[in-house]
Amino acid sequence: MNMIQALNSALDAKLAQDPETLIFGEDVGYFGGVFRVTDGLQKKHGLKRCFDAPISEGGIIATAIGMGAYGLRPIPEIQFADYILPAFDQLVSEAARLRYRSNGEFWAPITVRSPYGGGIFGGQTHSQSPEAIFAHITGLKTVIPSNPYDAKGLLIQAIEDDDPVIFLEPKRLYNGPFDGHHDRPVASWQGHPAAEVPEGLYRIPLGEASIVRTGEAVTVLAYGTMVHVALAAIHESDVDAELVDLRSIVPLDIEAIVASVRKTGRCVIIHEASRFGGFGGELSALVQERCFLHLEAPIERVCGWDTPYPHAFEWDYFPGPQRISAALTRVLEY
Amino acid sequence: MNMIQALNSALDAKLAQDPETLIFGEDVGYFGGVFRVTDGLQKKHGLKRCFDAPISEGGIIATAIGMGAYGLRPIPEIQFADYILPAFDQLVSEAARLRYRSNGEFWAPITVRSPYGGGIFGGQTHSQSPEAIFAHITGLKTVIPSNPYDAKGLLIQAIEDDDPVIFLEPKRLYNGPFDGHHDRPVASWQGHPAAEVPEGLYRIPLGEASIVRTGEAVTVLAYGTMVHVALAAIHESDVDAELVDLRSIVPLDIEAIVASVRKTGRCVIIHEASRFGGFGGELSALVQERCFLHLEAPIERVCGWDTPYPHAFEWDYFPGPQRISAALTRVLEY
Amino acid sequence: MSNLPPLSFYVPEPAARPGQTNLFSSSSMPAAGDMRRPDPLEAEAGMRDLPFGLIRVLDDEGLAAGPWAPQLAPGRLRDGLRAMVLTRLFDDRLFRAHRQGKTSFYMKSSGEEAIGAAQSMVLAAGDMCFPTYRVMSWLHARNYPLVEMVNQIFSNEKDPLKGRQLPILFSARDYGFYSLSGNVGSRFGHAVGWAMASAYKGDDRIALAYIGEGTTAEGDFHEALTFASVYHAPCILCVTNNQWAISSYAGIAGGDETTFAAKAIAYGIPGLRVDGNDFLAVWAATAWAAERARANKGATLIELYTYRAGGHSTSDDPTKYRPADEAAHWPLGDPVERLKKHLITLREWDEDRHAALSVELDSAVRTAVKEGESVGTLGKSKPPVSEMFEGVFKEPDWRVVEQRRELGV
Amino acid sequence: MSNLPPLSFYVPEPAARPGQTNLFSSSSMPAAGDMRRPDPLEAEAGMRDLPFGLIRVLDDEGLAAGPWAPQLAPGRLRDGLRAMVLTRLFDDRLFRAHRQGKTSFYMKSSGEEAIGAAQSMVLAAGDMCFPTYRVMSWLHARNYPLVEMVNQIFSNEKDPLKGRQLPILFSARDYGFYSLSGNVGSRFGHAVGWAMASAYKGDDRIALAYIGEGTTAEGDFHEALTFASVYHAPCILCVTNNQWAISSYAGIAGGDETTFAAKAIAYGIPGLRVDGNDFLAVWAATAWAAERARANKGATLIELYTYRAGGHSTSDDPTKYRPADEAAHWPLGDPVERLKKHLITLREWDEDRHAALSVELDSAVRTAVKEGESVGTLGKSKPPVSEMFEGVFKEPDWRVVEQRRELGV
Ligand SMILES: Cc1ncc(C[n+]2csc(CCOP(=O)(O)OP(=O)(O)O)c2C)c(N)n1
Ligand SMILES: Cc1ncc(C[n+]2csc(CCOP(=O)(O)OP(=O)(O)O)c2C)c(N)n1
Ligand SMILES: [Mg+2]
Ligand SMILES: [Mg+2]
Repeated sequence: MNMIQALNSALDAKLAQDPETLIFGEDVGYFGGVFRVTDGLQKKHGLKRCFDAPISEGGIIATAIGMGAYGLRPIPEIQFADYILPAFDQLVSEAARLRYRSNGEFWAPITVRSPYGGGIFGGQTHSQSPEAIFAHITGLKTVIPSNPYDAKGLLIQAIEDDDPVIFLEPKRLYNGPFDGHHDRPVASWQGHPAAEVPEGLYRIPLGEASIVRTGEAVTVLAYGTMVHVALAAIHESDVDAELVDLRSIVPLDIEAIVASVRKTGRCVIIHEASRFGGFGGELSALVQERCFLHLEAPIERVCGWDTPYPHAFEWDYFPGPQRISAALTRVLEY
Repeated sequence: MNMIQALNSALDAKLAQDPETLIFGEDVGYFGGVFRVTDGLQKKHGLKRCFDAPISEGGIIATAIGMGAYGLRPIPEIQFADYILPAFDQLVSEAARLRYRSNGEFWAPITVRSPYGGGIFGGQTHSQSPEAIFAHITGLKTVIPSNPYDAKGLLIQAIEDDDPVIFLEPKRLYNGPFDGHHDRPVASWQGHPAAEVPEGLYRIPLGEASIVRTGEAVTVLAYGTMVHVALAAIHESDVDAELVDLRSIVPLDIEAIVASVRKTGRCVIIHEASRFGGFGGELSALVQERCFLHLEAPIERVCGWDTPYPHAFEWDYFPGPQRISAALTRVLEY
Repeated sequence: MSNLPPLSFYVPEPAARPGQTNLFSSSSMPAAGDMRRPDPLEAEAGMRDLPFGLIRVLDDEGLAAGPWAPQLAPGRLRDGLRAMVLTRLFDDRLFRAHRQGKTSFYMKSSGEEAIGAAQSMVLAAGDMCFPTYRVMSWLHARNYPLVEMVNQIFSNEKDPLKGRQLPILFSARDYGFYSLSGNVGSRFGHAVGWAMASAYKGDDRIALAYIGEGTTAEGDFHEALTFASVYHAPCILCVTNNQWAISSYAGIAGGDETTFAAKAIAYGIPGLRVDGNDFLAVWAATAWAAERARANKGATLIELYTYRAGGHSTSDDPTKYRPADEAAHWPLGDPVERLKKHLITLREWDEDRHAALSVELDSAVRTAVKEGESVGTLGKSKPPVSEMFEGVFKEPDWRVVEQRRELGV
Repeated sequence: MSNLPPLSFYVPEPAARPGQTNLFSSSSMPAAGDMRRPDPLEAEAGMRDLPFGLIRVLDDEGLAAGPWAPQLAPGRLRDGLRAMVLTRLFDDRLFRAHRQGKTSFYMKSSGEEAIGAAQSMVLAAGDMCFPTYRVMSWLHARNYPLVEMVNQIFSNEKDPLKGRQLPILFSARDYGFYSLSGNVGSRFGHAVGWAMASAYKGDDRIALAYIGEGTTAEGDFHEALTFASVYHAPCILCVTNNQWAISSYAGIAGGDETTFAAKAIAYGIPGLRVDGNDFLAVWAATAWAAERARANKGATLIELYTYRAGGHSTSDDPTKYRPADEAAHWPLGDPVERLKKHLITLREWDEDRHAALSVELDSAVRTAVKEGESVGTLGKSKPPVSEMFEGVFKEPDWRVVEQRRELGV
């Protein structure tokens, strides 16, 4: 399965198994979503289990919270992560805080799915990576899969989680593992081990990173699309790097991170979002705090530049294999 | 002048000098604002220069952007920084991006004033410190004064700046410099050197930190209320710390930070906001990247805990002098 | 075009400021009993006059008039009166407790007690109210334990919300009272989602939500109404138009341009404009909307036309921005007095019984406050500090575990 | 209560899906000329019928009927026709350019060309339009240079927006065309602020903003209307109801419950519902609202009732979710054909001149595309990469200076 099919399969399995789950969002119903992730679900499970919502991200999240407080497990979709912002107050002031402030009388077990990230020539408002602003919000979990197998297992787990989860789908990975070489032929998931996705329900716990590649020379922290780009860079620069796919940034697998950096003594952090104030800062600070005496070189961050996402300069902005390789080299030669 | 008077004086001077400036926000008109910062301005400058707005933070910022595009310099107030969130999309997708995307045809020279921070028993939604989520947004400037003199000079500069500025006012400092000892008598600005505020216009450039205290042993980075708390902790722990008041976090005075840490070899970062994903992570990462070989101890962060702002536990949550002193000691004894 | 005068900028202003007198002349006040009462199952298209009227039942003589008169047993009326009197006494005492430093904050419902009381009684136990901070009479009508409320307001060790929330920002699930928060407006859409969920499950529970007239300007208001309209959500959406939003009069939210009830027309749902100081009118309109909602006819918007007789909160001094005697000129009177008069007119009540009730309730409030004080007041007692770290997530993650350890609690 | 049937969950559905036929029977279609035309300076309270009608001028015979007929000189009509034909030809060619990989994205205005064209002509040079991506006819009516548009769409070296923005998300200040962005709805309030600024300055400029019917569900819509209403902002707020929002029919935004024009009633401003495929009706309604705005009577909401004849964008295939022949059944015809017929009926136009016009405009488009191609198409040419780092702030800060250096541009 490609990632779209894996996500669809997760949703299908949950709708079948749990009558309290339901999906709504812009164009997710009859049409099946602009990226087809909900394709066929309305037809199979009925109009009331998967339906279109008004163009009102705030309203979508607000009603989802109310449904969650009633006892349902809504799975709203926000069409592009760039369009989560009109719902930001609902997510922060309400979803994230409801359990705490009501001392557990009410909570919002919602899973907000949203495609994010660049590499599709979508221009500024179809390409952004907003994970950092969610990571800072106490009470929100943020999950970012990097392959079909994880996507399904993490999505099922997120839906079953009793806290609000932002589930960011790297849209550039929907149809194939993208290694950052935008000028090469498009890869497909076909034949990729992580494209072996079982039917039915299975779960991957939130907060467990996955070691994509073990190595001794340097630890690379990445998530989403950048896992594949980092892997390409590691191969190309022929560095014995350990690649850690965080899979969820809240909860964060701090143990895996610390263990790896203590072993390698070096760390490179990669994300698509612009650098300043991005989640890489938190990762860098944590690593520095917990691995200070093990560090043999400065922790580097390879990220989008501190500009808005620029349409024509997508590939100049994108932290591609070349920039990652350069950072790996710098860190190793330090 | 106390900080309220200094801010009022800045607004008064700008309204008098520049007919393109105008103020609006919830309760800022006849009443003069819930913290009295706009007191008397409507009476003096007229109904149309300082007026009440609907309770609609999104609408306030949207109309301010439109006015800015027309050629005015609006100075909207958001009553509490906790209530900026409904306007977050307007700030991020519109104010911050208008100049870039239109190649300079339109821009939004707005200054969004808002009281922020805790220490007033305001509970969760009157106490938060949201600066980190603004710092990550390319195209927004974020200014945070720590005393009356700076507040006035920075506010005038922010208003005159041609880019959108988030101007966060530490509400706990409005009436006096608060050193974090909440159980001691309330201090007043009276007699404080920074309370000597000239009448009329003067400016402090954005992006220039202020060295509140020079020292050799450790660099302390702080802003807003925490400048005073840090100073108290430094005195009490009798450490020869250099205290840097950032004053604006975007633009950030990276030179001052790097120069200080290279000198001291140690760094403690302090903010009220919860730690994870907070602006301290960015500061830590920058210092580590640029001062790696100078660092003799891990950079520490002393921040609010990773919980929502808790009403009854305000002082347990607050990164007070004791926690800061402990961090200073740890860093020095490392 | 060029021979027109230039554009001029308009900023609305209230009828009167301190030192002036507001005679409320601009509000046209239909007489009690004058409004027609369509069948609650009728289509909205036939009701577009309702938002421009004012549903009133109690007339100046204390009699119930017209088709909206709800025909309540006197016992119910006395229950309502009791809830309203209790609310007022509780408010007064806790307001004073703030002056004495026993709490960080308080907000009164003065003048608006009929609203929560009547609606709490009309709705069923399984229904859910999505409150504002100004409908505590909802809880008083359902006999929420006073001492629990006091403990929350004092943020003491027995605070049912464990010290995590500002005073009076309650949550009381078992009393059909959804979790409040400091942000105004942001729960309005939760009510709609909750109601959709009830319909989705094929249950029979409906939701009722409140929003202040000032807060109708938030996008949340519109989004909630849009969803309610599109999905025929079984809910009652109430705007408490108490004329003021802190220092901003209703005109700053558009109240000079049309009625708040008229906003219903934008969504094709009925809009009722109701005398909010008239317990019977509030009751009747709510029952009408509830009947409609339960019959799968969807949402109703109710504007409750009232007056905030006190300050906005303990942080506010209303004489700074409105005439000190404005409440006295409010043409719709005091809700407690009006219901009391009605009961007396019906010969179901008298001054002696009223005085006795007040004494009884005041002593209940005193007892509760004493009990709360014995646990402790703000800063003198609080829940264990470990509670600060609980409930961020269902299960704590390593961050709060570590931080709790660091703080040593 | 317990003897009522349980609640049931309602989700609206369109009249027809692929394989079915939509005869648009539910839309009652008043005849051209039937609607009354109140004086534009009248109070809103007297106009609450207008949002439920439909202002139409051109009848089936191509004649202009009724009080709204704007009495335009034939030359103006021909200008309008030209802009509409140009828009359609340009759209067709650039849509094909996308299929050929010359651009990343394109969106057509098919069926909606009358809207931007007429309104662009009614408004003055100093006014400002706050567009959606579907009113490019505004620019064509003002003779925006085609080649600049092509360069922007190809994101090439001469792109006037320097490659920073998605194709067709233009900005053209000198043509009264505010900066577009991918987010729908978020500029609606800018128009209101811009208009308030004009009034504040005592200027005579007014603003006109567009929003899709689907996007009226956003909080931005309500917030903009609230501010427009409260401050009497001199602006015209237009809902282009083209029946679809990508795959969601207008009912998902509340269109089955009432008209979009009726939302005006919530704010006490006039709401006009207008045949958006009728150049003359759009013209007349816009002129009416502009007169009102310039006379300091504030804002008007106009629903432009039309049909999105093509797909949503180059990423969309509408046959997946609506009948392939739905456009053919649209009862209000094609705006180009209708204006053409009117001119022919007036004997101010004929088929030969029309054919010649098409040839002329098509060749102008071809030339512009060729010129754009000679600069370069997507990926083959782009502005200097240094442009990526410009314009974040007015003056670059150290971050972009350093990063530009790091990238070596
Ligand atoms: C989102 C948000 N914005 C602003 C505030 C500050 N605030 C608290 S109450 C209030 C006035 C509310 O007025 P209204 O809606 O009329 O309710 P009332 O107090 O009159 O019942 C304001 C502006 C807030 N709490 N939340
Ligand atoms: C805030 C936001 N949410 C969602 C989208 C995705 N989106 C782009 S166009 C569109 C449909 C808009 O429909 P409508 O408002 O009717 O305008 P139309 O395309 O029909 O002119 C959607 C949902 C977006 N661009 N912005
Ligand atoms: Mg009010
Ligand atoms: Mg549409």
